[in-house]
Amino acid sequence: MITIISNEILGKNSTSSKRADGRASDELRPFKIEAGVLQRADGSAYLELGGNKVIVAVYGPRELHIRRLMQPDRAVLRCRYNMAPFSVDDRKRPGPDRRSVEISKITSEALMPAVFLEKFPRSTIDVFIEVLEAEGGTRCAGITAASVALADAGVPMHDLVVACAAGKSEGEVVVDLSEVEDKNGEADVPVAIIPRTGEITLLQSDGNLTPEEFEKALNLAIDGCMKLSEAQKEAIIRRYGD
Amino acid sequence: MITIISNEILGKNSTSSKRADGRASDELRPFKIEAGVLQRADGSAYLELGGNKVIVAVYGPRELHIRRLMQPDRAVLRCRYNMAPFSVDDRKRPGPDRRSVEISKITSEALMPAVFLEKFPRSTIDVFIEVLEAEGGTRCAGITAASVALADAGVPMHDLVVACAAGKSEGEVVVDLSEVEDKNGEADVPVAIIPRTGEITLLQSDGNLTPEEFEKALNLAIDGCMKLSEAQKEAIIRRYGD
Amino acid sequence: MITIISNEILGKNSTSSKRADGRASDELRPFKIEAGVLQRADGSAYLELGGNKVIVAVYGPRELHIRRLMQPDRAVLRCRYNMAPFSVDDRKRPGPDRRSVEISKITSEALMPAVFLEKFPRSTIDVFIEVLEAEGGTRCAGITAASVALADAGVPMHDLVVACAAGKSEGEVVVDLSEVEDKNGEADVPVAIIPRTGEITLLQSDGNLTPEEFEKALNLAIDGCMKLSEAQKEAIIRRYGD
Amino acid sequence: MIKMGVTIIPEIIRESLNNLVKNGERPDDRSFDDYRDIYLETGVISKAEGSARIKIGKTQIMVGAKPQIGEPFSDTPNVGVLMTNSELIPMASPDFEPGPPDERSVELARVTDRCMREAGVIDLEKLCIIEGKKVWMIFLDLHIIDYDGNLMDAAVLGSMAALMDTKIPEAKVVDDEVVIDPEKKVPLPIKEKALMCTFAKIGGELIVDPSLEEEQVMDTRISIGMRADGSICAMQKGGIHPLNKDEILKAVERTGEITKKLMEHLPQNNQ
Amino acid sequence: MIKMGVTIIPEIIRESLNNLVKNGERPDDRSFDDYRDIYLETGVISKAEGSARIKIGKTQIMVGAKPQIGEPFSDTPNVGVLMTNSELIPMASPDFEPGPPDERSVELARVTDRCMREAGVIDLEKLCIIEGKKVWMIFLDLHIIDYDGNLMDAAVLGSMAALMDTKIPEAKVVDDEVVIDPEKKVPLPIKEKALMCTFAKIGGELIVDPSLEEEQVMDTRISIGMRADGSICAMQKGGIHPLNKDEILKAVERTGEITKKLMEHLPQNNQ
Amino acid sequence: MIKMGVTIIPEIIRESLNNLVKNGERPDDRSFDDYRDIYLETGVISKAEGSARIKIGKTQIMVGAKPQIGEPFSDTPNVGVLMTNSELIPMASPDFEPGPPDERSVELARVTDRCMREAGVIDLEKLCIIEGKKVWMIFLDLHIIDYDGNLMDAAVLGSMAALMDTKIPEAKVVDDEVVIDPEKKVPLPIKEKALMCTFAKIGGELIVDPSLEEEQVMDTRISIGMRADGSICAMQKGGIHPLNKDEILKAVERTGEITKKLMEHLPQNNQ
Repeated sequence: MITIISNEILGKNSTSSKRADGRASDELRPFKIEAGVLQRADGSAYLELGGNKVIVAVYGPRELHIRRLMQPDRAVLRCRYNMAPFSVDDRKRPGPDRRSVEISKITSEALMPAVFLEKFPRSTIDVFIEVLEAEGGTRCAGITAASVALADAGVPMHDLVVACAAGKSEGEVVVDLSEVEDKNGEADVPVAIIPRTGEITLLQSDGNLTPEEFEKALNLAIDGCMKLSEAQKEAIIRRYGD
Repeated sequence: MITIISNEILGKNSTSSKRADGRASDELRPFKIEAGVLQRADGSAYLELGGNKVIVAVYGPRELHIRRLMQPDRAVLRCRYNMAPFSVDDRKRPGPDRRSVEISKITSEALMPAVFLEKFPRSTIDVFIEVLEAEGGTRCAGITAASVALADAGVPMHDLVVACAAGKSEGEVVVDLSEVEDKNGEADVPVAIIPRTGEITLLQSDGNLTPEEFEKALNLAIDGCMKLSEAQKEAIIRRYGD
Repeated sequence: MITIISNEILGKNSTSSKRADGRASDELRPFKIEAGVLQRADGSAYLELGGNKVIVAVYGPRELHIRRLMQPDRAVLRCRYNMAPFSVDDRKRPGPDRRSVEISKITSEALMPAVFLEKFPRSTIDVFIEVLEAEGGTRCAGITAASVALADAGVPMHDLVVACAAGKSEGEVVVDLSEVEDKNGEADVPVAIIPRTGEITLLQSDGNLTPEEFEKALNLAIDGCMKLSEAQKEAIIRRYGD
Repeated sequence: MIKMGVTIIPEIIRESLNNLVKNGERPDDRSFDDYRDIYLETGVISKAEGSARIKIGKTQIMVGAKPQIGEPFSDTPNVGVLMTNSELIPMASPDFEPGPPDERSVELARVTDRCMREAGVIDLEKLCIIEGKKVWMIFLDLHIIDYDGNLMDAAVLGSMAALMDTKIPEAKVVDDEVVIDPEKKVPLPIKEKALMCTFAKIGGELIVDPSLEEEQVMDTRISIGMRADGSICAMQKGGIHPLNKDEILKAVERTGEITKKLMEHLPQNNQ
Repeated sequence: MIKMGVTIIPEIIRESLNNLVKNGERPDDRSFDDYRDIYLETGVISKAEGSARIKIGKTQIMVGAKPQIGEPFSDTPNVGVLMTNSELIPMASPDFEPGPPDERSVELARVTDRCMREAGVIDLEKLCIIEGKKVWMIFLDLHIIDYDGNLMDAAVLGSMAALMDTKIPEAKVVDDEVVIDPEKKVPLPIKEKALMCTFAKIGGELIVDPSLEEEQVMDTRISIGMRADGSICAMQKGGIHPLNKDEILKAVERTGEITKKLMEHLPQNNQ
Repeated sequence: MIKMGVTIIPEIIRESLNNLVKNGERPDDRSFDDYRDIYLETGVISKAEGSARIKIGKTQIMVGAKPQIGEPFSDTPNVGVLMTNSELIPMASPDFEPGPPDERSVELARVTDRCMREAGVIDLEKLCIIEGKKVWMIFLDLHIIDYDGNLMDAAVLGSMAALMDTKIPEAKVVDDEVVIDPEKKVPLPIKEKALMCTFAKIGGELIVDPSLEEEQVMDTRISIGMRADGSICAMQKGGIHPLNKDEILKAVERTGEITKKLMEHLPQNNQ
């Protein structure tokens, strides 16, 4: 038997906020986005959001070797979301698990509406998302970074899809749950949008919310998306100029 | 350590029979067969035999995509025998195991002699056998149901292959061993035949039998096959008329 | 808990040598090589070296079915090094592991320089090395036997690659470490050469050696290779005459 | 869905279905909020501690629940475990292939699992036998045997019914050892009821319970899990077209009404 | 067999072999009840606690037995375990491919295993060390290195010999712990002897010990496992053609005679 | 390397690079014994008990070390365990594919592991908690994110730095149970330092730290692991062309000088 002396509760409530790290209910964790961080990939991006560190590589549009996946009238967009073994507290065994299979699926569905896939029939665009460090909200971080990497690769898009979650923690609906908030939280609602139209390309809800709370969470997540959207554009501008 | 309080012995011997469930030595468990139970499959059948519940779907003849399996002068007939995780006392892990691989092989060998495979070169006929509940004798139940599903799919055949086991339990040679009889039994002899010719297309023997006992078991199994053969035909007639 | 009473140390030092089995520092274990030991394979060889028993089959040059591996201007040479489950003290689970994957790779790299691969474009030469019993030095034994099997298959070669290890055990640099010497040893240096030119086609070093010790080990291993090279030629002559 | 397998839908069918729905109709004459016929039977597999056969139209799933004693997760030492697995077996559709679960199968199992778990359907704390050491694990297996669209709702309805049907053996602790009495069975402690309602977007409209025919031409899909008290316990958007916020909020509203009716198909009491 | 791999047999060869057998002859001049030359050697692998090299004609198998301490199955707490595994390694035939065991390999291992187990070859109760907790598991590994037909009989003959050759370390129980003394070895408790006899049907006749050449044209195959006392302990039909009852019963009769002779190849005593 | 994936190098490039090197030059103007720019940062992943980001030129690897309590190997009951794993993730190169580690990845991990282990970098005996029962296992994961040649040297340099950065929780034994205090962390006991130096043979010359461009035309490769005291702790030849003895011995000699400089990139002290 191995006993682990439990840590003290991480972070303390500030007086002005119920949140463990003192953020306001509509406040994102600190973030930064950088485009063009890898050499071999056709496009790449790096994103930090709170303790999350995510790197994305894009290859393509390139030839698709698996005939059975090929689409005669458009490119396929394949995503692989993967966590590094050292990205979490207990080492993650390498290779895909059920969680990463699901996230890979919904990530590619979230990105596809924004990409002009019909320009590249019979080809593939591959998006590789590596979570180097995970602290709650990695699927949204991956989508946000992936859009920047797609732009960096020169893939033609209507707009940069951006993602952010909101949820309920300690009874309050708040944006961008941290790992601590998520673990003890009552609900989590990851959302991805096309900022120009406000259309939603990814939506999940995990936990219990009244319809009113859900609407509030959805609005907070969309607001969060808009803030991150600015940072995406700045990252592109920093790399390529205005 | 987990201790399980053992169940009382299931069933009691009747005065007229040594068998746990009171059957005569040449008596089958109650059974019913139904054709055409699924919508998507080209053909299907459902069979209950004692506590066994087996469902079979047939797809084909259809195009075979795996070139290396293709036969230039005939169809291949592929079987997949599979047990649902909840079909047995201790949950079965999903996916094929060595037992199901062997049963799939001998099942396809048992069915093939009756099918006009040469009518469909380069194609495949796929037989999917799902054991929803297992109570001894599922491989025979699967074969018997598979023939009905093949007929329901309109696959041309010489005859409907039918299968039944006999074995030795409590020192007596009897037909159609139940799970309890099989577990404590001395031998089990699954047999499949082409009723019209009496030819044997599947034969195994597991356990110890003198040659005389084996012959008796073989005869009992063939008799059992003939009874089930009637029920197969009735199932087809109920579905399609005489 | 299972306690295993430990064996007495295997073998006793002779007075004339520090080595457990009394060999001189440049002395190989007893060995024998035989060509043409299997019927189905195009070429085969059997080698014993101390307690090692290795059998090798060669198939090819033959058609390569995996298009992605095909080379337009030469044959590929694929090796599969495999240990039989009963070849080691604790039963080895069947199938490749990381060790056998690495050894298969370096074995094929060790053999390739000697083979006229360019004579057989788009084809494959397959070398299957089975370790029936392992007692230290199986990768070298496999390479030495593989060359004989390649010759037995009539594959045209510049020369027969031959392999032998040297290492450091009980502070002394010695050739051809036995299992006991290897387990308690300080270093192991497997080497494969093309005898005619002395060129080195496989080289690894595992353990700590000063550069001087390494040079000594390299020389001892090359000397060992030359001795085994004679036995390779004799095996071919025994089979095919001079 | 991304992988549609071998089935390719001609553009003409897509168009005609779109127009049909734009005119307020559906291929099988249902209204937008109507489910197909639902058939639900529990206790169908004697060897399973809980089971259900669910049909929604021609879609058919066998659900089995089996308890097993195992170790709790280290971060929840006094809580039992629900494990949901689904198999899109090749029996159910020409597009399903043998092999390990693909992404559709994984998504189905995980969404069903979240819907049950987050709703608090099972009182998992009551499944703890020895804190930190032994808990009941409930394996819920979804065996898809006929696929004619809307697996999500069928999976959740069948799972809910199978769990309500489940009886587990009594487990006592004697001298720090677990003693199981298979003769004495107690119902699984059911705390909440939750179901799922799926909408497909076709011709600009959201229609409930899409058949396979409708799924094949739909732009996108949204599945909403709801508890008997009207709270949202799960949601999953699928498909490669976007939805706007109003569509989502309206779907949530409609789900409230639809779920109430859907609940009537469940057995009245967990016995 | 179903998967014949890449080898395709021209019709003319099939016909000529059929005619040969109809005339009472075989390609290598054997009579219908004759085995090819049998070579059997035990103790060939020092690291294996039991081993055998078996050749029937040009077919060659290495068999190794290794004991390991493990837990008994929960329904047989006082009984040891026999685990049989076979590998049709690509060394043995151009038709065998690397990778996990295919259906032929699985069938070979399972039939061999049943033949040994149902015959009661090993007194498995003597392999119990602590009831319900620790028993000896005997791993029997069949390494097929040269394939020229009739693997079944070679596998069973080699397995029987390897088990008779096996010595396992003495295991004592001291203070509820298992103590193994690798210096003291005792022979595996052998209770019965059983072998297998395989017939191929060609040209309407059943011929024993088919070579690869004969297997490639045979209609069907029947393998019969028999104990020294003449009882049938295993049977397996293979191939896609039927057999009739008389053929089977005659094969059983012939197996009685043939097995007696085959038994002579086994070592006289389990030492 | 054997599997070059999709990249095919035209003969003309091969020739021109060969000639360049024969004239004492390299494509990026380095001398034969020069590394590309090295960037090394430790402590980059807060969740990993030790981590490093290493760049050699454009090649980039993230290395993470994570401790875990496990059982020792039965033949070394009082010694901790180092487990090295590498993933050539498809992010790093168009030639890398998803899936289980291929032979290149396995070789990289195993050579790195041997270099660390044989050099005695970690004092593994200090990682024993309860002899024969509980030891620390250190999982070293190499995550290759950008591949521009010479993974071996980058992997070893990054691993050495990550291990020097690693702090593991204090593990005490109270009443035969292991008690871990995650608040108290102690540095991993580092005993030795070792690095690796790789040469590619091009145009008859051995050049250090080959870039991808150079690797693609090289005849062969030799990697030499060396401790701070100048002893050789690992060596691995790769590629399908031979080397002669003098080339190898000269490479060993050059490695002595080069490794000294390379060591300067490591953090001064293991804190």
